Amino acid sequence: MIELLLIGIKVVVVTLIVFALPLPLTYIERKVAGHIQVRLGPYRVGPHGILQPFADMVKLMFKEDIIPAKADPWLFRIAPVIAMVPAFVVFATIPFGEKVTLPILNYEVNLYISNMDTGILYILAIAGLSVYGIILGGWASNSKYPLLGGLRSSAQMISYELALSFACIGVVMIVNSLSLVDIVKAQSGWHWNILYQPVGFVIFFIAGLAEINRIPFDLPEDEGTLGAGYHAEYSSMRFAFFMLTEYVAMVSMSILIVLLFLGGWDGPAFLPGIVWFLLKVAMLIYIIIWTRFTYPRYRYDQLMSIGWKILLPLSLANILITGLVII
Amino acid sequence: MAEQIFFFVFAILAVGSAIAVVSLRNPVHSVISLMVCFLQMAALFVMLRSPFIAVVQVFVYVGAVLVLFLFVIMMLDIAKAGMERFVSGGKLWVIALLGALLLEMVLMISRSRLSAITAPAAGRLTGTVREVGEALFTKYILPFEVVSLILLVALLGAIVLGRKELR
Amino acid sequence: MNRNHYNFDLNGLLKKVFFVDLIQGLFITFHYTFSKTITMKYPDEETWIPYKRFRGLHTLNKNKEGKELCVGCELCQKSCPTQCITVVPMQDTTGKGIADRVAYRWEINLLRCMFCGLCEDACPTEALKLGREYELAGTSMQRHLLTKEELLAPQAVPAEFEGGVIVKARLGTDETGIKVVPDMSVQKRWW
Amino acid sequence: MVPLSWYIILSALLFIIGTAGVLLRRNILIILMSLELILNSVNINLVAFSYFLQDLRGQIFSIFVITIAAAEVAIALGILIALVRNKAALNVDEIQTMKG
Repeated sequence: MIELLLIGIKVVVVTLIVFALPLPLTYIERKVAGHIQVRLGPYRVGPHGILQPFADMVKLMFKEDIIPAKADPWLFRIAPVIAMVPAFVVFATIPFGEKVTLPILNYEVNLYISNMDTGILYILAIAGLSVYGIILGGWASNSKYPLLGGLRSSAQMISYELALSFACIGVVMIVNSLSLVDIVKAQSGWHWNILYQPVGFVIFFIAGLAEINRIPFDLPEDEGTLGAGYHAEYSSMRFAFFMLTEYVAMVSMSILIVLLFLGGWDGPAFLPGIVWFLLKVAMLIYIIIWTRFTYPRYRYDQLMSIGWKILLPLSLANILITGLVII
Repeated sequence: MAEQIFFFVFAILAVGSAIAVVSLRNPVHSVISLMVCFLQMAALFVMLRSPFIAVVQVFVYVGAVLVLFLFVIMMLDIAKAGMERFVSGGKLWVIALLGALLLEMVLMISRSRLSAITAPAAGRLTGTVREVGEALFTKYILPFEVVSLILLVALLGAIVLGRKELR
Repeated sequence: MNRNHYNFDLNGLLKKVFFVDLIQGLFITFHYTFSKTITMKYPDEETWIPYKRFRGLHTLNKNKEGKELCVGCELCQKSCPTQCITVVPMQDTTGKGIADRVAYRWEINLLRCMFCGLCEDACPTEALKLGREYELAGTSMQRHLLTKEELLAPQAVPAEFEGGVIVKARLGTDETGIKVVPDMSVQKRWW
Repeated sequence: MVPLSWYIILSALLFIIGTAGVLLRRNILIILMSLELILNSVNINLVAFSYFLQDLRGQIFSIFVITIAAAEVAIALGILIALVRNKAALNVDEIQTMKG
């Protein structure tokens, strides 16, 4: 009984944290963007603009919710939810650390909701579902730019999911397990997978950027050619759901990279594991934001040729070489 | 008991969405219902202690096959194809036949010895990836290779068919 | 024959493989992240004082003895392309002007004014100047119909001040609109 | 505990629905989806028997079924696109080229 209760508490806590994360992330992203472009970023709401995300949230809540007249009303309403659910469901199997003992109750708690036997496969499968929200949102809007955005993202996600999964396989071959906890345990003591799988890391990072629609691969929401892309017709909270999804996807992708390649919660002992974990994730999020404001966007044919002609053969070669080395 | 409740939830959702798949006019709505149906099936696979199959189901069917369907639907003009009248009067015998078939199947199942097979208390099989993988790569290596060959052929076929002009 | 075409560019290949150019780009943006920002914190903390040539809100000047320079000649009214200036002269012997003719009414409709500066050019006594006040937005019509008394009041930026600097400022808001009050004592150059 | 027959009945139901879709609908996309439904109903059978009889073969074969279904969809959609490009028809009754 107490186990069930504990799982319930963990689900609630993780969901709340993940729900709240986009607020600071939008602020950080805008601040970093500002400073990279020699601006200040948000400054007026609160000291150094720290209350800006709350102001944005309130604004989004009270905006009018517009459904275009020719849109498919049912799909238009359900698409943001379909987009958001997979982004949250992924966290069911993500471990944030090993065991901790609660200080007062003296009870050991696992820092994950479930340690699935099929951990990585589950995450990749669920993450693949997030494309539905984008495609359906684009299609249901019944407008040309969102439709093009949806088409682009479906082609992009199918292409890059291959490279992403193949990059994982190298890690799985080394560790001999699909469970994320096992993968992190196998990396303890500085045996980080990035040292053994540098090519896999680079492929995973690039394909991950494409998978979560970040620059330089944010073709589905290309402002220059598509006018915001698949969510061009969305407003108010439905638009906020799409934004939320993107930031949560960014967080989960950073967490995945940390777990697979950067040793998870492994680190020098003077800090607890969870702190190392959070530090690494924060660093990766910063790098993702940093790349966004450094590189220009790729053209669509370039995106496709990078995915199919470079990343996919490279990841296959990586699997081959890993297999040879292991044998 | 809890398991039965879950079974009923998943089964009713699966049957309902399956009916929606064949009865909705708009192919995009059909694809969404099919997605719901497949997800319920994945949940049933988890209940049957085979998580690997469940994940493969989500990965391959929901994550790839249905996205392909959506992609093709969006590339085609479905506006005129969507408005078809599909149960014409002449098709009533099909429904009658299918009903008879279903009745027969249910009768057979209820009168068979299936109820004698009870669920194993603590099974040998846990459905882990390790077990499935070992079986696939030792005992069933030949079918596995044949399937991979079929996939390769399908890949080539799809590329050839998808080209602009057939030479 | 140019055989350069067939040369194998090992250096370029290595650069591509190890993302040298991309990483260089990252370091450039990283450098900018911690460089000084050029944004002016405009309404809250800083404001921009324009150069002398700036054409902002009109001001009516007085001479050193405190006498009105305006002689009510109506030249500004005649020269105004949008006819936003109204001048009504009157005779005055009390000596508040430099001559015995002063403006009884001198009104301007800022909503029609386009700040072309022709009135300033037309003024024979240099009584009319276009000053450096540019925060002219307001919530009521009255704010834009300025009379002689309001224009005679000295502006926040003195006419002889060179301008072209950022000064500290404070955001003062009243019911008619937003006013940024500059503090001329603390100045810094642009950038 | 859920008895085996329930799973079998569910799979029979889904099978019948899928067959109905193939027989009643004329839209080629819906027919393809109904075929997927039929294949999946068989998968439920395989996995259910695999669990209740504690035999791995059911799971292995459902993996094969899924793989073949994916290959089939890829080919079928390729044919579909070629078909629509040449004839602009999504209704199976209008496609009679092979009839001569």
